[in-house]
Amino acid sequence: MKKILRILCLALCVIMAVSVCACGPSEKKGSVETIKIGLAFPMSGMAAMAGKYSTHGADVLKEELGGKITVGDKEYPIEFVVMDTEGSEEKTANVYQKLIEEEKVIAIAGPDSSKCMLAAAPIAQNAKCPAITSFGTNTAVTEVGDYIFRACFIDPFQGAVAAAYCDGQGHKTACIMFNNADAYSVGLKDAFVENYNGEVLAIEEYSGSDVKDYNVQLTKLAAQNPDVLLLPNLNVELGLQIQQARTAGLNCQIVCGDSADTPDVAKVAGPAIEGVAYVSAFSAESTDEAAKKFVDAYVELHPDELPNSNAELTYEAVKMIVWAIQNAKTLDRAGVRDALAAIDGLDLPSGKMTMDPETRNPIKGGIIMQYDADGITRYVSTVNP
Amino acid sequence: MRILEVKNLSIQFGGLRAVDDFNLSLGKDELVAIIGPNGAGKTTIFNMLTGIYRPTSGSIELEGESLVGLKPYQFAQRGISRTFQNIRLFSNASVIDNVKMAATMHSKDNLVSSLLRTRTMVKHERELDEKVMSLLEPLNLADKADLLAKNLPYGDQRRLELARALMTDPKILLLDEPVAGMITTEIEEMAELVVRIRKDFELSIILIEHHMNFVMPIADRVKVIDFGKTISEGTPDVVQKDPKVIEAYLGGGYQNANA
Amino acid sequence: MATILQYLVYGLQLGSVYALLALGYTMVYGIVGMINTAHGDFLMIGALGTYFIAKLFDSMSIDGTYPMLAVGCIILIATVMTGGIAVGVEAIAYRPLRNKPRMIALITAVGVSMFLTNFPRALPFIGPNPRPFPTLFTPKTFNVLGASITSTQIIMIVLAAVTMLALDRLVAKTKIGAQMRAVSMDKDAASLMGINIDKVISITFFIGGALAAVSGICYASVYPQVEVYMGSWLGNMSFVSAVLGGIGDIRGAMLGGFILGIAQIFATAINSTFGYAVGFIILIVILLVKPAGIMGKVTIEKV
Amino acid sequence: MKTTNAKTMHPLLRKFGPLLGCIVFYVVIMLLRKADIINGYYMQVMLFAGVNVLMTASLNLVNGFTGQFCIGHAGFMSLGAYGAAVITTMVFKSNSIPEAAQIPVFLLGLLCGGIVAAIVGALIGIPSLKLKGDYLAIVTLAFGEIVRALLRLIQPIGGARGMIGIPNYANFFWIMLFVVLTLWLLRNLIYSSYGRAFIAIRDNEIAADAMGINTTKYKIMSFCIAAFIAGVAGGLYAHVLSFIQPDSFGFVKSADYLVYLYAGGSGSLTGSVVGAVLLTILPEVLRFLATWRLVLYAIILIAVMLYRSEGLIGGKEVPFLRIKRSSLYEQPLFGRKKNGLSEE
Repeated sequence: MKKILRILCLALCVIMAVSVCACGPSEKKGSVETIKIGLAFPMSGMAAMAGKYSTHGADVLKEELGGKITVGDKEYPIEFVVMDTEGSEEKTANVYQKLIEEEKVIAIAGPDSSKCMLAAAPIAQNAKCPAITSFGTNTAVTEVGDYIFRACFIDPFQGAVAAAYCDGQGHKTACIMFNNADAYSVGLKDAFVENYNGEVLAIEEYSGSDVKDYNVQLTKLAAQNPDVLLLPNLNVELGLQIQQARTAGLNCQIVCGDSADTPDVAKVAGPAIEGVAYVSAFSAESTDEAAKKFVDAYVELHPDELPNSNAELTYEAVKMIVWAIQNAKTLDRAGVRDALAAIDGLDLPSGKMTMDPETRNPIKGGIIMQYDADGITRYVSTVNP
Repeated sequence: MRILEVKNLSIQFGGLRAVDDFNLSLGKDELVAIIGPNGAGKTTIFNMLTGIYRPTSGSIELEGESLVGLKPYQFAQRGISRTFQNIRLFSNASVIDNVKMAATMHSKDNLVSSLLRTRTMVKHERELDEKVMSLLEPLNLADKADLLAKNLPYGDQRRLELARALMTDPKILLLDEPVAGMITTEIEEMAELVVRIRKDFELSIILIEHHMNFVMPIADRVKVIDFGKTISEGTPDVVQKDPKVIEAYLGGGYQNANA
Repeated sequence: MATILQYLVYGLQLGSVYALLALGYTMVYGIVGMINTAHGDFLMIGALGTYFIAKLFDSMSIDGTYPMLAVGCIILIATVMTGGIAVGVEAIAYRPLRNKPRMIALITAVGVSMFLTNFPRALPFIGPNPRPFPTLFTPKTFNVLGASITSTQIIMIVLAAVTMLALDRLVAKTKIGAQMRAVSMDKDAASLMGINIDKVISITFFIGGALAAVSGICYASVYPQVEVYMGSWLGNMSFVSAVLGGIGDIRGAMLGGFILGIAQIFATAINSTFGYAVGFIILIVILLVKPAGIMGKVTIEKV
Repeated sequence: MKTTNAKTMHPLLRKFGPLLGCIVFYVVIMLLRKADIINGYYMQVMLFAGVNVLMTASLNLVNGFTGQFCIGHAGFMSLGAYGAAVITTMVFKSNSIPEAAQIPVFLLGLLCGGIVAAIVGALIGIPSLKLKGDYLAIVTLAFGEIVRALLRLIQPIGGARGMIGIPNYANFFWIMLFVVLTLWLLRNLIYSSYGRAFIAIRDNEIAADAMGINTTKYKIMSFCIAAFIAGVAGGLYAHVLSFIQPDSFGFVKSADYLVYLYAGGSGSLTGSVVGAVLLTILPEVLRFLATWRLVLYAIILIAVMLYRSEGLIGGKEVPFLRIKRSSLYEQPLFGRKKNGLSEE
């Protein structure tokens, strides 16, 4: 009996300690208020790599700002509050609540996946806190409400870009292998099938990214001998898929979504990466001033790696928030939201960006990039379907 | 009317005929002992009489109803209850719960009343508690009702098994070596207990035992099994004098024990 | 015909990974009686370890491949290291729970698994990035009746069979094998017979860990990508294989692994949409027909 | 100490004390929420903790009390979540029904979710007649995976994209109501002839059979009830998060519940509550560790299992979650100590 009581007391203490910790910072008062921006990304779990690149991308902006932000003629300290979503919807919802209610952030960037964003977006919407998903490509994300924005393409657009590119190259027949467990993959596949003018010869599926054996599906597709193979899949899978596709005798053009824009894909795929094209909004070798500056700053901070699309989109998302804070009429969440919706011609690494105030999706053109034999990406064409 | 009629009961494991042509006709209130050397097939007979093994051939009829092919719990529900040679208690439950668990099939409460713990259900529980306690009292277990079964001393565990078997309200009680591992005084106590139970509950009892000084005074009839076959049968006196039995099993052992 | 044969090769390839991993799983289960859910993570440690050791040997690499001697050294070091980690994990996390209900050890193993994946993930120089696995052998491709099979695949399949036979012999014929069998039957009695239980169990874990490392190297040789989460699901699949074959049975583990691999590949080949689910349905059906696994015998509890 | 209190307590107080406690707890929480001392974040963690308590307690019924080995419990949860969400978002469009009808629709959804899960639970119970231990575990694992794989393929409910726009009905009141109700019902069940049958099967199946307990029936019943509760918990989960997708209910989630169950102490409802609540809160408390968070969580988990291997609350129950036997003995049913006489 005593023991039970002791344990219950302990539990109570833990809960109390949490509450005290939590109440601490929110009661802090000061003459100059720190502006906080929340970053919700998966630092652990299967999607940890996306989280790593994302936070590294945000680091670039942090370095740029030097801890200060000037609004009007007043200088405020700025802080990025990073929290781990584990790539789980439940945890993302908790992170959003914590950032909004406890950290009192002015806006949130992330998470990177649609599924997590779909769980978190209603929270941000109810609390009237602007949130930008970096890589949540599902159309439904921004439809949750007027406080939800995105920095990336939507699935239908990306699929349409890929389809237009394939048509433009004169590819008459296509095959698709996609991950039926992943919303991004399904979304791209659907949009491609809808927009593609050629003939889709065969579609093969697999479930989950647990055991990376795609030999059977690819062998079956190779028998179709298509002009182009679409692999709208996750970056942890793509490297092996490209390799296995080549081994299975699929020597046609391979087209992927923007998830292929990750140096690790090229590393894993090795020589097989040559000629793989993907949809992108950004290229690391772009000569555009903003892009070059970003890549240089990134490499300086993280000398061992090159930025990928996660890093770039997170940088853009946070940059949008910073710009919105600077240009908001009132320095509160509603003001930031209005400013975000009014973004017009903001200079970002991927080019000048305008926010569609109706859909809260960025209006940007699609670029097709291609890997060369050394795994370096080259600009191919700009596609606007 | 014989309560249990077992005819030509046989079971085969692979090539081994573990029990061959076993016959038993048990009268009301009769106490039959089955004796035989280790591995003779005695427990196998019990396992067939309680549905754990399905006999290869033969019939088991309880008050005219054939039981072959039924599940063990159906044997128990029809009135054949048993104890186990290697004690099988519900070791993480208390003594009283062990006995209450055996009353599950007589429970009058349905799922809804149990979930809601209705007044009637509480009343039934209380009656059950009283019934169990009145059963534990004569078995000297009443003051240990709340101990966990696994913490009981060996003799108490044996008696608890007995209490549990009685709680199913059996017509026939099968006792599998009830005094194995006990010392002389305990054996005498157990013999008294078995006699008393038989009288109080008006039970027919079949028991397996090695201890002749336990079996002989209380059994009405004795059947001797060796290699699955019945080699002798009759009242204790007759069996004791049967030369085949003395040769096969009793040998010097019994005479020593008797001396 | 050629296609079916080709699928069979893929099935054997996947199956041999399951089988190699399941061998260690089933051995630990058979002797210690615990479900080591962290077993799949030993595979990851073996593969990741190989990657980093190969990096150290990089100066010896010519055209991205290593001389045979270097390959031998790399594999040996990685295998011994993983075996050592397995022994360490057993000593720290499992040994104190040896006489506790086995579910307790299972939950501890879940904790160990979580630690083994998250610790390297949090280390800055490892992190969550997938890495290309170095080419240890340059595979030769053979053509058999229209199906292509590489030397790596042949090595893996043969390795799984040879390992199975070696383990079977080890347990059946050697002195340490006799001790293992004694420990698996009754730890207390084995201890009374003068067997050093700790030592026997440590050796078992060493073998299990080393086998996991070997299967990790094999897996990464045919699916050349290493990352910290690569073992989580493979561990589950090897548990499934071991159970399918009759857990605790060495020959069963290999059989289970191959059957599972082939079943998954063929289910996918027939219909890739439902392939994943059908693989599991086959599993349930087999278990309903053979309730103690393919090689396992239904033990009738003595009453 | 405690027992004398209980004896001197007024019988009405003893009977309704726990209920009163719950109401007081609820009122206090809601007042603190109003005062914003408890913010939305704590509220949400508490909601998830409540759902996890339901899941762990129901898993306890199968694994802890009936002694079966289910490692695919999240499968039942997903069925309940989808069942309930389909009712509230597709059958009755939540935003087009009058407010007064929302709650009945929500409850109907939970009921349907529970029933769907229970039916499948009965189907899973059937192999348990033939399979034991690890073999049964593998079947439940496979079942969880099959459910997940099939949910991904059903396009009307969103397929892999998941279901969005599920109304946010499950507030603290409902979660707390269901937790209290479920714990009360489970307690009643465990201390009835049904519960005794479950425990008998766990402790010794052969003896249970020989004592006239239809083990088949009770095992299926145990799976069924647990699946029903898990289904309701899934329905609540869906209406807390307002978004569900098949992959949330994978093996990782099932493993979480196993961890909650055994770290709390199997065979004890108190243990389920403590395990689920503490281990839901722990990762949140450790947030300051950033990337090292789950490393420390793993170490804490291992340490708990090493130092309290019977679970935090192994084999004990708090007074409200156990029922004392008539009046003769004031002892816990599955307790360890008796006055003076200690464990041997």
